[in-house]
Amino acid sequence: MTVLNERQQLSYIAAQAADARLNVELETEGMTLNIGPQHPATHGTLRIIARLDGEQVVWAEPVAGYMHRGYEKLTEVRTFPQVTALINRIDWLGSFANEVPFILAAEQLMEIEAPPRAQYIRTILFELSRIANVSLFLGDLGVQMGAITPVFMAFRDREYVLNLIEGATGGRFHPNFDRIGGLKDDLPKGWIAETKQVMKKLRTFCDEIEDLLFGNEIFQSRTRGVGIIPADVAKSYGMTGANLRASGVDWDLRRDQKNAMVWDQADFKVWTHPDGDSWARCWIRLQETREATKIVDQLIDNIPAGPVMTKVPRIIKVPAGEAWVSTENPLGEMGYYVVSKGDLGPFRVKIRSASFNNISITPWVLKGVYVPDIITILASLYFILGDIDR
Amino acid sequence: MSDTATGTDETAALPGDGLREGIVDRLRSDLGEHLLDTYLIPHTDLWVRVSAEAWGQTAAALKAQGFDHFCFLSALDWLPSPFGKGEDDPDAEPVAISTELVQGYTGGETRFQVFARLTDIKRHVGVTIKADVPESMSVPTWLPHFAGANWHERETHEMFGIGFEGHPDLRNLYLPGEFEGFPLRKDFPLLSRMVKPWPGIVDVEPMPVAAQEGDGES
Amino acid sequence: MGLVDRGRMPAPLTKLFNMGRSYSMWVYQWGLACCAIEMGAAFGSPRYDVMRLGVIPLPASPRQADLVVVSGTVTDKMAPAVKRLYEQMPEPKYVISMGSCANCGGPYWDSYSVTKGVDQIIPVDVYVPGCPPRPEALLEGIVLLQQRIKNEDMAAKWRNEEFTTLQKTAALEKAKSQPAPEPIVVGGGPIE
Amino acid sequence: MISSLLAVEIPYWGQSLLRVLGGLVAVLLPAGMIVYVFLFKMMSFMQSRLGPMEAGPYGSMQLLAEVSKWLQKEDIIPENADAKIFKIAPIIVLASTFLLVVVVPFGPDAWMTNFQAGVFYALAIGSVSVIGILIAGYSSANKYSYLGGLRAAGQLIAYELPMVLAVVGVVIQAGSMNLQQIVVAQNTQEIFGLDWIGFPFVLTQFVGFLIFMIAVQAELTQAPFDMPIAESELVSGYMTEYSGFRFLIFFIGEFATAGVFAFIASILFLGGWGVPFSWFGWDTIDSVDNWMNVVGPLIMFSKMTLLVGIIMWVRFSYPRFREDQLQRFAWKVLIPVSLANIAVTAILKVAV
Repeated sequence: MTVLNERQQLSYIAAQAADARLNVELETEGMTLNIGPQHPATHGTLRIIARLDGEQVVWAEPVAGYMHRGYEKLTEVRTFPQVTALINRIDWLGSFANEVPFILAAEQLMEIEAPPRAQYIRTILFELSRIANVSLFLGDLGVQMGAITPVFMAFRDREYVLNLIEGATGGRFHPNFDRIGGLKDDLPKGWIAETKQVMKKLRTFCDEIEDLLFGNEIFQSRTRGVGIIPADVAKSYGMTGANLRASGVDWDLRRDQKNAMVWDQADFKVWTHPDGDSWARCWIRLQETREATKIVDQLIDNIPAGPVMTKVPRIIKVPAGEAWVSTENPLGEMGYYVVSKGDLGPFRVKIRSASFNNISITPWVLKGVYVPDIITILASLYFILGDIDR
Repeated sequence: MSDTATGTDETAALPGDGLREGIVDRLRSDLGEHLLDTYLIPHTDLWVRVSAEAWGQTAAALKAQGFDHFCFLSALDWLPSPFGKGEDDPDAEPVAISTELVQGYTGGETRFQVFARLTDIKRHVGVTIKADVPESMSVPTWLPHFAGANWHERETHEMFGIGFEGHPDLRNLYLPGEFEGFPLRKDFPLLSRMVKPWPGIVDVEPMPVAAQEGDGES
Repeated sequence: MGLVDRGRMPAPLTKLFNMGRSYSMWVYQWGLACCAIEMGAAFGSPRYDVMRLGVIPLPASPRQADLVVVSGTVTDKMAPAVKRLYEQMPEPKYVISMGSCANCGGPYWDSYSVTKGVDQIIPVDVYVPGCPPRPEALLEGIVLLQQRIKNEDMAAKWRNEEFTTLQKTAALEKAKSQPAPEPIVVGGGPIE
Repeated sequence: MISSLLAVEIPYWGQSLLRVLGGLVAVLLPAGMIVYVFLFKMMSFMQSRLGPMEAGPYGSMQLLAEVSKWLQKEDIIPENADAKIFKIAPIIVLASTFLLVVVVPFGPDAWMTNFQAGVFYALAIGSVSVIGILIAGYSSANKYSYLGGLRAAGQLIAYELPMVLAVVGVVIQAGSMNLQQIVVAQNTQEIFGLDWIGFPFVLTQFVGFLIFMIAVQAELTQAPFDMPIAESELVSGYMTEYSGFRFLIFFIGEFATAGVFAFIASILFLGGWGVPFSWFGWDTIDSVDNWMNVVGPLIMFSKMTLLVGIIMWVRFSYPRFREDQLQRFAWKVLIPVSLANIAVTAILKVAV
């Protein structure tokens, strides 16, 4: 496989931009194409207005807000336990992962910590929700490029993970399982053995996808060298997660940040890729799914015994203060800035969602690409509308 | 496969407080008296408050220090909500709500504060920067320093009505064009809660009477 | 207009045509939020496989759709687009509202930007409750809709009347065709 | 030519009627079969699903339900559309399919017309559907349709050329442009001394066969060449605004054309309706027994099913190219290779 070096990347980008400029100067009559709000490709309700010259994009602008549900305002009128039920629905594919940073922030303000068993189970469920999230992305990639079959494989194998989450939490989609100070419940019997089997299945699924989709020449030619984002631009736009690591920045909050989770007990690799193109972003996510299955396998054998809940008062009042906690969610860094004034509910919650920053780069990266590349670039950036609009 | 993979198992050394104090010291030497206040929780986090004029300058100074990853930018409204939660029994006596402004960490003087967070990826440390929003309801934009501030400033403008000098394009990001008001201000009422009192904790509702066998069509 | 849109047809033929429509429903997936994924599981997952029922999730354009599944939160900004999509679909068209948000606003009942119920904008045939509903629930909604279509009186639909079942129309016809019974007058005639 | 069909004298009008009916069957039967067997069932099995099961046993009545449904739908013509052209476009597409099947022989006497320049005619008529697609895209007053129509035009023109060039090899080998003669040529000669397999041109013209099938894939706008109707990019391209029975016509046309092109491919490369004549001691077309008029169509049908199966298999497994990659593939790979194929064939034909 070829890896683009930095100079190649920059010259490619310069050429793209020059093309786009040239076409404006030549003044051919352009066309404005409105993609969305509902379009088969935008998995959700993102709208993109693109000014075209032939099939080339002169400029493009995403219009968000079709899924804006006002989370930040609604959290202000809910109590702390009620907020978790709501924020499950921000990134609806990896729901459990949404709860964790908020709970951690509340725990940080209350100066308590969940017992070790709860921390292990939290981390396992967190990684399971990452698998549930990213496996759908891997299948969906094919659909965006016209291959309809991979998505069925993704849905098939994702069901196993959803079954696990349902078995442990009772909720297939939105578990609302985290409590301030621990977890709602312990794991059911037989769950651990089943999890190991499912992780094996998921690794097979990753191999299949790598074989069938990533090994496909058409897929490679559609993604390689398309939508290159250099590292400094990615950082300046605040991109996180696999999108940032695909640009060669080695930054993973699971490894680089200390909080009350047990990722440091597992041995995993943080993958980066120097290219920064669509291919790199997809490939990183594939590897991350594999790593997540490995993390689950390692942690599940070492779950310590003990309670899953510390002592917390029946009516939770969080002391006044401010806390910022973020974790490495499936889509990238998701953080909650919680301001409490000692009431039953938070005074203000700023939700920093990953997709919002990741997708704000689109006007920059879509300049000069072809119409079909809009779809592949958007697919590889991987956003979820609830995560953009909140 | 020549795709490189870095990363090791060793957890990077946790930043001690010497690191955060060093950041504050350097920022103080860059900004001088514009650095108004700092707040530090050991081994956890760092807050600084700067004056509104130095808002843009702070971004440049921190970026020069290595804080080149833009995390978020938003605003805080310190006014206690005049409506409470809006779900109370309408017949009950209205509870007197204090309108005193109590700012959080690093203090402040005004009702609105903008705050943002930057991360230093190399040193694994983040900093939250706050600034009071003056009467003119406008602070300098961060766009020249961080391209990602674009959407965040648009969002803040839409939600709080805070302007950003130098931002070319403060259109609404989320709400439809005819929307009035700034939803995240504390004095923006949630009308659904105003008109519908919360029923309190209800017991399980009785099942509907199974008397609808009559309409046997379909 | 379609080939059979005006006038009346004999009931058996209507039934046959209804059956055709109920077994061939091309569905436009109006995926909005969380429910879109469960809808995707119902349509795209081998475990649920809605194509068994004759619901074909192929069309990408509303012009070719018979059924739209509105799944997820409808916001005020989105509402005009929902309305417009419904208008773009050719008659006869059906709507399934999936999930609490589309039914009534769900957990966002107090939000400033959410439309509380898609039925404020477009007529809904089947409501599927849940947050989000399991794919099985959506399948049941589709089966119920198929039953509804099988019993639909299309003539009434083309006359822009509200939903009428074949049985109801038949009952009305019967009531019309039977002459009012003669009043019985005591002693007025021979009693058999 | 031969007025006897199944050894029964049929008057001229009866033959004409039979041929019209035969043409209808030859277009609609494969279309229905392809939709049910491949689009519904094979796709579902590939995706570990079942496909339609409720309408009739194993969903076998699904097609009837589909057709009756489409006929009941409202026929929308967009306000800004060029209504006359909008209405006529699907008919052009389907008509080109019917015109195409006219030259296809299904047996020694079971042909609709026996052209001397049949290959030439087939390739010419095969590109008429582009006009239908182009005007459908133009007249819909929809930007997606417009882009789809333009893409279709560019793509179909680009792939018409390798298709023609691939067929030239066959024509050189058979020494005739008459499709019936091409069938006879494949079944009377022999290859490698194995007289029991006849001489299907796929053995000597394998490169041509590959190029022809790739070009057919592109002509039919199936993945990986389905840019004109790319669902995830252009919604459904030129078909976006069509509803009701007009969409049904497009839908039938899409799959009927697949069937007819598979018929032509099976004639050009797989020996068509014939069996090697030496099996039954025939030596010319006139000596072929009459029962071949019944068995021939069945053989054709099975070969068509095989080829369409390959087309659909590729369709359901591959992602699609980008527009510029597709053009590059046609002009830089397929056309040079097919030209080289012609040169080699011609040299060998003269030399051997």
